[in-house]
Amino acid sequence: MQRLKAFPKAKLTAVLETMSQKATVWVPSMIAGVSRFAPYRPEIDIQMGTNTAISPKEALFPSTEKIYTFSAYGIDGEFEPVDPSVGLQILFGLRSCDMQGILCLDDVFLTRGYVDDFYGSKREATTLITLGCVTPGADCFCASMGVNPVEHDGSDAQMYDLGDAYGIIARTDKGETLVKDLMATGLLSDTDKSQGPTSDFVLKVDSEGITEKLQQMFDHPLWDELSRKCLNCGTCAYLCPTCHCFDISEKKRNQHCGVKIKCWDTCMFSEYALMAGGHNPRPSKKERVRQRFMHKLRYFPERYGKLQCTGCGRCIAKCPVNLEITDVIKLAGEAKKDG
Amino acid sequence: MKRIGVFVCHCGSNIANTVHCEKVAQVAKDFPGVVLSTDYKYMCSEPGQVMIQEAIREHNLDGYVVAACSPRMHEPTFRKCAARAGMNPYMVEQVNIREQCSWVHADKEKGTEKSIDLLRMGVAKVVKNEPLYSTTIPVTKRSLVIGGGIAGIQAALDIANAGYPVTLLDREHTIGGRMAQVDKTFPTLDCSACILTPKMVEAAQHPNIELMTYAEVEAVDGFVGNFDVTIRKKARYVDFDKCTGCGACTEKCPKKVPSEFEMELGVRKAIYTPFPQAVPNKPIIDANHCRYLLDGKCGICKKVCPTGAVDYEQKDELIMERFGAIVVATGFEQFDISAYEEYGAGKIPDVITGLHLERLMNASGPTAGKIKRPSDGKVPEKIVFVKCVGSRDEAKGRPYCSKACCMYVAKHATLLKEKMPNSKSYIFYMDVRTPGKNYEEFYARTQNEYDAQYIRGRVSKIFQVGDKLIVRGEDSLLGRPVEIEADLVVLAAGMDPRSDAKDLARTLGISYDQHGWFTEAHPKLQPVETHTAGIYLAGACQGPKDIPDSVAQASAAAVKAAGLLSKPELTSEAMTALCDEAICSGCGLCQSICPYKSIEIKSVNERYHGQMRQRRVSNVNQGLCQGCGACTVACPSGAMNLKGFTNDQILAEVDALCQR
Amino acid sequence: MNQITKEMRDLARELLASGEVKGLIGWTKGSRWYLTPPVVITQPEEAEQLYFDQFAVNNLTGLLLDYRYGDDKIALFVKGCDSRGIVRLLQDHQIKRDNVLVIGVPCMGMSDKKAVTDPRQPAELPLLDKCLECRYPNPVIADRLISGALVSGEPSEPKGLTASEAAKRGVGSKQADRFAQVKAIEAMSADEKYAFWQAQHEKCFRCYACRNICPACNCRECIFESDKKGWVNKSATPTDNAFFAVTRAMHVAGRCVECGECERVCPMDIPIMALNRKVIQDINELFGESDAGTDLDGKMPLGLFKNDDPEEFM
Amino acid sequence: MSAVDNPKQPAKEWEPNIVGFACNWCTYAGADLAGLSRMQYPPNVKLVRVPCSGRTNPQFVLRAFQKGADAVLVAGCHPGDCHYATGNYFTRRRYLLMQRMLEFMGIDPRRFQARWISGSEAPKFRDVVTQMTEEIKALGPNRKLREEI
Repeated sequence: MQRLKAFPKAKLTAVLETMSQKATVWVPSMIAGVSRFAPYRPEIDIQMGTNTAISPKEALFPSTEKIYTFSAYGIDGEFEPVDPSVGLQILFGLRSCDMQGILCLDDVFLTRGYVDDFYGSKREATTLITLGCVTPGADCFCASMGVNPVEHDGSDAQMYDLGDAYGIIARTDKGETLVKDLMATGLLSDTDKSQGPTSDFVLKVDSEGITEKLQQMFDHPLWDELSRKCLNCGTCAYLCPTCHCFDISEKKRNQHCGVKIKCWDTCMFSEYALMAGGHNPRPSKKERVRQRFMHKLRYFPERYGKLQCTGCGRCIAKCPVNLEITDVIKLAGEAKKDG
Repeated sequence: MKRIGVFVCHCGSNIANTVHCEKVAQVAKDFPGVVLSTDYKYMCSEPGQVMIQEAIREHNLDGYVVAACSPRMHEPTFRKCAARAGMNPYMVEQVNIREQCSWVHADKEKGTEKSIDLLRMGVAKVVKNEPLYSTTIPVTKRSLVIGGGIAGIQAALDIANAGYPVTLLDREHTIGGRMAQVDKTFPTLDCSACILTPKMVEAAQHPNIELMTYAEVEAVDGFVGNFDVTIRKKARYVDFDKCTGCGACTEKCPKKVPSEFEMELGVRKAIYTPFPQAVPNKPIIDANHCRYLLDGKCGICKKVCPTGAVDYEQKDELIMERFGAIVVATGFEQFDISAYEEYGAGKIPDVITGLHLERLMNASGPTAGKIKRPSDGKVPEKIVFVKCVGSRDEAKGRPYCSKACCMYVAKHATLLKEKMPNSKSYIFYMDVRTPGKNYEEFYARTQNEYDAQYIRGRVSKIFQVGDKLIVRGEDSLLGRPVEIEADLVVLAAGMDPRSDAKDLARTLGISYDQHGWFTEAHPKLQPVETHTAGIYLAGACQGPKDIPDSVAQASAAAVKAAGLLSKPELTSEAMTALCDEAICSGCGLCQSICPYKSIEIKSVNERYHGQMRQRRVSNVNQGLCQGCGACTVACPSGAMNLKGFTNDQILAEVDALCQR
Repeated sequence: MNQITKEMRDLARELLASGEVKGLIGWTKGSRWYLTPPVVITQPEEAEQLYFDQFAVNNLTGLLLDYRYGDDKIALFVKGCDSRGIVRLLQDHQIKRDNVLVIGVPCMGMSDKKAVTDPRQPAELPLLDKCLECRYPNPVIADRLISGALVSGEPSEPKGLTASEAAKRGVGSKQADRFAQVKAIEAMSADEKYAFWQAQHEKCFRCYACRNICPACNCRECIFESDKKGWVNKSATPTDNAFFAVTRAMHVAGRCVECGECERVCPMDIPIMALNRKVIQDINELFGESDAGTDLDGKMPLGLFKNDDPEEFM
Repeated sequence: MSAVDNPKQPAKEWEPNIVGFACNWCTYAGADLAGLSRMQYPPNVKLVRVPCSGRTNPQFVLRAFQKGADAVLVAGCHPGDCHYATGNYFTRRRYLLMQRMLEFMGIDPRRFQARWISGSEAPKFRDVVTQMTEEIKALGPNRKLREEI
């Protein structure tokens, strides 16, 4: 069993400096008043205390991404794909909930016979370093969703918060090379401390059997009551680490040339399910709100075997009308079958 | 993708001198949608147009762009050229590379480059053009004339003589209007009644004219060619079919009322005709003063009426009629002189207005033509006229000149001298305006032959001492104050718009200026039209004017109306606004912005996921819309679009111009 | 349980039981002490869920848009700032006057839940900026009033049951500098202004929460809904976001009722009200003081003109 | 391919590109009159013909800046002369606000101008175009609000 290495928290910038020689390091930081993951640069305002307000999926699945450029001068037109790969990058300070979120994205983009190389190339070039949580945020409930806040085995390296130092232990060979680089700089030293359990959660919910329960609740009146207050905005979807929907659009520079782009989309928007001819299978808020929670708690688990909500609490924190997924789970649990 | 042709014109050397036309045509070959791009010396010439038509047939073109002179010049030409070749005329765009490029940029390289940019803009727009069709609107071959004064009568006669039925409507119970109150007219000194009453009778008897007196316009809906006018026919309490106009009732009626027609210098009965030559010459009962209608007593007129025409039970009647055109000739009101306390107006009985004097001079007036002072009936020796009362006076809110007062004061001075040789008239004036034919000669005669003394200066105060009126003013030519002991003072009151002119304007949907005069479409080029298609103006309602101008405008308005009615149907502007009802949320932001009031909100029923529901949407009246596009910017959701200048066309043009 | 909540529940029960209204929109206690989100109830017994305190900040008028085509009558509670949203929707003809029953509520000023430090332990929190700068604490329109609320179409002092509490907490104390942020930005140089707005618009990821909560943004189909209309790109780049922000500010120009919800619900804390306030300040300066949504037959500044409007384009 | 629209060729020395929205009845006619009178002015302003200055949507101005215009001119009839009676009164109100909004966003006020130019004021059209071109030449290309592709 490898021994846990550690480095004093004061040395954090030094650690990040060494890492950023080889790759761009995404660190949780405060950018223009909003906490999000952003590429490291010396004067960046690092936020290691709580999880970020904006999920790290931006690093692997950016909100706007070019697919191919096209141009047509006269009759002959031509197009060139855009190389989606990015340089080596490190996602530093991921919490377990976001790591679990990335696993969900992996399922969607990498498994079941089609590999989305926009996501795949970035995922391949990324080293994931998770960090254990000491105190959960006001809206966190990852424990209730089967995620261990202290550590996550899916990452390349796991860090622990040891009070005045961070412990780090590699899990995969990507993690191995990283730890070796840090060892070379002499920043690391052995330690036998370990991170205690996370303190108590404010928000708890029993998500046991939620998928089976929802399988008989498609026409339950619960969805009517829940959806009435929803604004159908995209806040929850765009903050969520596991939401992966995107739309294909284009940006035309002029009549001759432009670029095809993929950009975030959400089932909450009315135009999302609008079909040719104007029919919309999800015309009102009820269908859209039901679709969102059914997908997260039933359709995704049925297809990939894991809940698509990792309990990060970001949607709870920013929802304008506090339509909380924990309430949905609680009410669905208590509801009688099909009303 | 549409198949587009590009034709670059040399315009002889006008363009070719400073633009490489071949190069421009060459570059245009690569623009998206262009299947043919050539240039030629004179595109607008016969061979040029034949070349276009052949290209249309040969290359099966959907639309084409001509890079030549200004579209303001030859757009109609190239549209007709397209139509002749079977192409919808609105699939053509013209790009201005002459007035706005070759003529103003000497540098041939830069000129060529700019022409390419402008042509790219033209192609970017034409690619998004859609075939447009002008719609047709039926025309109801009938005209309404509101206001039965000389202007209304003249307009009605002209339209009727053009063969179209006319309804001549007047609020009073007789036509004749303001002119009926006038005694003589300048500059010919014709007796006003003598030239007016024949016209009134002609109008009454004209087969095409339906007189509708003692009636008011309640509401006007619809639009050009199809105005639905709701008219309130006020209760007359006399059945005009039975009444023979014998006058027995008027004679016996005990109730005396100050006569509005006589400017309250004389009296009339409760059942009355305002003046002997009234048309229709049948009395009506004034409900506000008739003892029977007020408190159930009397009823003499019903008893004495030989034909039993009096009917106290009559009620107002609301009728709806459809008209193709409307001529508004509602005239003016005399300025209320009581605003001039410094002249004692309204307090001193012998300080009267021009119209009062007209009634005193009139043979059928209260004093049978003898000039008597309203206070004591004496014949005045010295008469003082004060001009510009209620005109050219910012302080009283009347900055404008009322145009006719100078002439009618000269007329009064002449007539007074004629009637009373030993009387003397003094006229205080700022300027004397004699703009008409023979006006200046008439004014000169007033001074020379009729001994009228014109004093240039303003009057500061008029007050009564004993039975004399002291008029204190100034003679600015001599530079000294003047005081005249007068027996009678006549204030040359100016013209005001009708007190309810603004309400009528709102009912009709036409605009008015800050005083209340109706606003013409263009002061110089469209004086008798309004911005609302199908509604025309005549006479003093559009602004102060004298009788000759009013009659001239009346005939002009008549021709406009007749011209409109002569068309089997109206073809509407093709490039009008159109509302996409699927997007429209019925917020009505567009409605308040439309200068032509051509947008109404209607409700549509639609099936939405199984249920029927009703929704408000905006609807543009294609007949009224002139295609200005203001509504498209007021509409946040982009539901309102302007055919021929749609949002995505203009966006495409902007993109093309910014291409770097 | 506070007086207002009690009166709310009684009135709601009575209205729903009598069938005068088919639904009622109010607030309910959320999952934590600092959350009082909206709730829509249809049965009299559901009135027990209603609750009102210093966290019932949501402007409920936007939710009326879901009932704009139905015929059943909906009741809703409005604070002073929310009530201007009702006038906005009525003037924009998006709700029928007799399909909505407006119940005015006195407001003690709403607290800023972003200032919560301990999610378990209730604590006194500072007022939201929009409440410190509030000029319309009393409803401008109401069919019913509870706990001493008073209708006032003019800027006024807080009235009703919570008047003293509101005054104590400083509701409307900063009215004077409601344009302070606008003035601060105007004072910057052109490049500083551009950098400031670029940083803000870089954050925006076009979730449209600001648009969906706004009572003035009541189009059936927004031009930002789809990119097929050619107006706008769906990409969330800084310039496209700036296009969205400026276009929305111009679309609600003269119609924004200054309820401040857009800025509150923005997940990225973009100062959206700075843009709206800039427009309001300019409209007041150029065309005369006017508060949108305070007078039912008030005119919209951009829907009319005066001959003597300021002239700068000669 | 003309040097202008194909990026593969090196761009020439920079020239300001100014998009103008001209109302068909007044400013466009004024521009034509300037042509008839053979006045000379720099070629940098290109006019988009619109039926009325009231048809110019502030979003077109934003679009022009987004697509790389260095300046935008909106020109129409003098208030009172509008062919459609009230079109330019609304233009005036809208663009008094839009002008301040653009400045608030950091755009140099000289890069957006609204002017009243009647059908007979050809010299005024020439002067406005000339003055605007010189000002923008001094200011240099506009990077602000420009779309990144």
